[in-house]
Amino acid sequence: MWAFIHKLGSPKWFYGISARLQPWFWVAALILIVVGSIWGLAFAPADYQQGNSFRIIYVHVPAAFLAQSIFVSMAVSAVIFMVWKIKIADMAAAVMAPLGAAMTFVALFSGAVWGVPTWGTWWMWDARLTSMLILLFLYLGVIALRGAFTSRDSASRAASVLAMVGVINIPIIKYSVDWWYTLHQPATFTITSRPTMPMEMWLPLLIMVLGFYSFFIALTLMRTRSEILRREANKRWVRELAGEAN
Amino acid sequence: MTGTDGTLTGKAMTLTSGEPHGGLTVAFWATLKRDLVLLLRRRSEVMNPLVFFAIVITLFPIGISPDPQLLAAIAPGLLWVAALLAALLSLDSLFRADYDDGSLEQLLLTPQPLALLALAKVAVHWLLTGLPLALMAPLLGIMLALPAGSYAVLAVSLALGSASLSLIGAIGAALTVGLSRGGVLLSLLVLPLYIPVLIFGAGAVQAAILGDGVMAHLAILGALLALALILAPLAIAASLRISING
Amino acid sequence: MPFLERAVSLRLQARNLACERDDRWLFRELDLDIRTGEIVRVEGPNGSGKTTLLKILSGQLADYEGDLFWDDRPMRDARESFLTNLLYLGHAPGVKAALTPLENLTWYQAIAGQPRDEAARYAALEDVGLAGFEDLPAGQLSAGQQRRVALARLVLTPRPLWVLDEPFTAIDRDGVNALEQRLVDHARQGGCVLVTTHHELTPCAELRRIRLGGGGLDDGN
Amino acid sequence: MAFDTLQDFFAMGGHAPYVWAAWGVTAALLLGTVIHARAERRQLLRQLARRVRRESRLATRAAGAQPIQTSRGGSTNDA
Repeated sequence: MWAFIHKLGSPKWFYGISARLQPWFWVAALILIVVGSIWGLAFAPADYQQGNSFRIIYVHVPAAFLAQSIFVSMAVSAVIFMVWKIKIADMAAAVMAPLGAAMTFVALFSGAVWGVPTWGTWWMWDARLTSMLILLFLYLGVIALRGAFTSRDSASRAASVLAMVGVINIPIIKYSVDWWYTLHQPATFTITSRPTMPMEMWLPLLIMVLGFYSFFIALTLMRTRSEILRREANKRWVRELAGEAN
Repeated sequence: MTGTDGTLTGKAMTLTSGEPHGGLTVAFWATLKRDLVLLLRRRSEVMNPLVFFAIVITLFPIGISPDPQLLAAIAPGLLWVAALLAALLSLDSLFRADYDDGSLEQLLLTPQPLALLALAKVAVHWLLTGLPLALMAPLLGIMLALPAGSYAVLAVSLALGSASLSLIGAIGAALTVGLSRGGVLLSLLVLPLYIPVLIFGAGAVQAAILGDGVMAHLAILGALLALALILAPLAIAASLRISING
Repeated sequence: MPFLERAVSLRLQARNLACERDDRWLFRELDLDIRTGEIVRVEGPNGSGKTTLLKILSGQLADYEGDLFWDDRPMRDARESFLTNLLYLGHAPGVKAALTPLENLTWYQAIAGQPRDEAARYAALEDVGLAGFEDLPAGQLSAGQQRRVALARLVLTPRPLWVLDEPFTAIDRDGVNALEQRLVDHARQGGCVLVTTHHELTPCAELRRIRLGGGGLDDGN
Repeated sequence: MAFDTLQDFFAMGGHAPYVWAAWGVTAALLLGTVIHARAERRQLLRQLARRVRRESRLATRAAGAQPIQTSRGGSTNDA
């Protein structure tokens, strides 16, 4: 088992193996997202209360799930990097952050837009949206911190520590915001409490979530390979790669 | 000596005297372009004041209450104070980088008037901090349930006001550039001088909400800017000469 | 050269210059008379005020006693002509790490009122041995190479009076020889060099020494 | 099919701006990240190739022109 971890850690080996894995995830992501979208947009029944604006759930929920899990996987990679000194883990963490921020923004924007018909304003300090907004700031913090150092090694270590600290705070923030929200409970309908959905509503949602996750894996594999090119530029095997590439 | 353009080979040393024609405008634009390139190469640093502005605005509803009526009442003041603090944040680095690598010394030793070269640096600071803050403010105004009709005035007053803030703040930055822990001292020096700009800036937005005339406030903001444009560069030049000696 | 030119001898004078730094005299009653064709080396142990003297002479430092004259006119009146003819290289090379050597020199060309001449920039960098590194961010260059970018200004913006503060720091052996030769050539062609360095300059006709050791000129204590 | 005509589909029962805004931003960001990733990869490969070419050019020039040189470039400046 131990040898396997260190083998996985060697950039050259990872560069090769990821090239083979990547296409599968791209294909899976494409199929799942296309099928899920068509099903969710055109075939799934509209919500009896919210009408068709309910269809935003098919992007909002997958993006929200992904936003949270990317931060967790970033923190896990940070732990692997700090404990076992596996550089690939740090490269993956560095590459995940921007996608996590993008997904958080998508969840934020779609959540706010979804609330417009019910609340009449573009923004509502709803518990889940506020937590999502704070998660976005956590992401921007990690990205800014990683960009602030000149020496790459201290940048990686600093960003890893912040990712670990951040992931511990996510549940804390979530519960405190929920408590804050119930304290100032305005008497309006919140989209957090949803009645149990019939099967033909949540099946496309499941497909979309799976699609988003395979998209995440595929993109992370691809960008990690680029990060390897950026960081291992002076290694011989990368030079040969570049030599034969053009 | 491979003389590149004649003066050094053979001929007795020529004494150039008098102001090289067109030197000032060329020097001004070159300094402005150089600083623009420098700041845009560290794009993440340009983002920091904007994210700070967004986070500070998020804190108030959480700290006070998400009730739109209450937020709408205090929105103009909140937006202006938060923008003002965000602009202050990035002032410290205005001259510090040049001080550390020796180019500030060279700026002082040019025959060109230092005040106008310093103005070029302040202009870049306004372009990459004040203006983006002004453009982002309406977006955050939505989150504070700012009443309609005051968004344009908010942006215009902030754009106009932040120019004076940059000029006045640059005087403080020039005074504290030699000190190692100048950051906090800078805000102590400069915040009192910001108060007039804050009064008329926030006043303009308040007037727009109440429907009264906005031109009076904006005119005074313009006058403050004109005053700052004339006097601040001279004060900046004097302060730089003082603090260069550490 | 677009400027008004008149060939005349340079003269930088200082009469009983004195400077006090945290209540001890760095130097007192210091008289200087630096003319065309001279290389004046300011010597002295660390902390003897060498850099302070250069800062005073280049007009950066105001709190000193005594008078300065440029071209036989008091410095206050001749300040602009003095700055037009001065090229000052300080302790820090003045090279922005985020900019490439070319971009750094573009800025220096502009503030020196020089025409925007790309070829001159490449030639200057080639001249100081930075061929091939022109478009690399200066932050990725070694300290010696960054110092060479500053030294490229000696070629790029020709000025009669050079005031150089420890120009040899971090420069390799070849660079030192070349720079020494350049100083001598500059003096021979009617220029004038005021330099502080711990590097032992090879003696030549143009070389003159000023010793600072606290307590004024050449008393050596 | 939850909608009778394509036209209804786009109208989304009156919620068209919200649904399409949300889905549009999602699609834009997903595609945006992919395009950025591909561009980043292409740019890195090009940069790498340029570096390899520059190093080989400097190495040959250094070896050919001035024998006493270090391999990292930096020719003597016989000003």
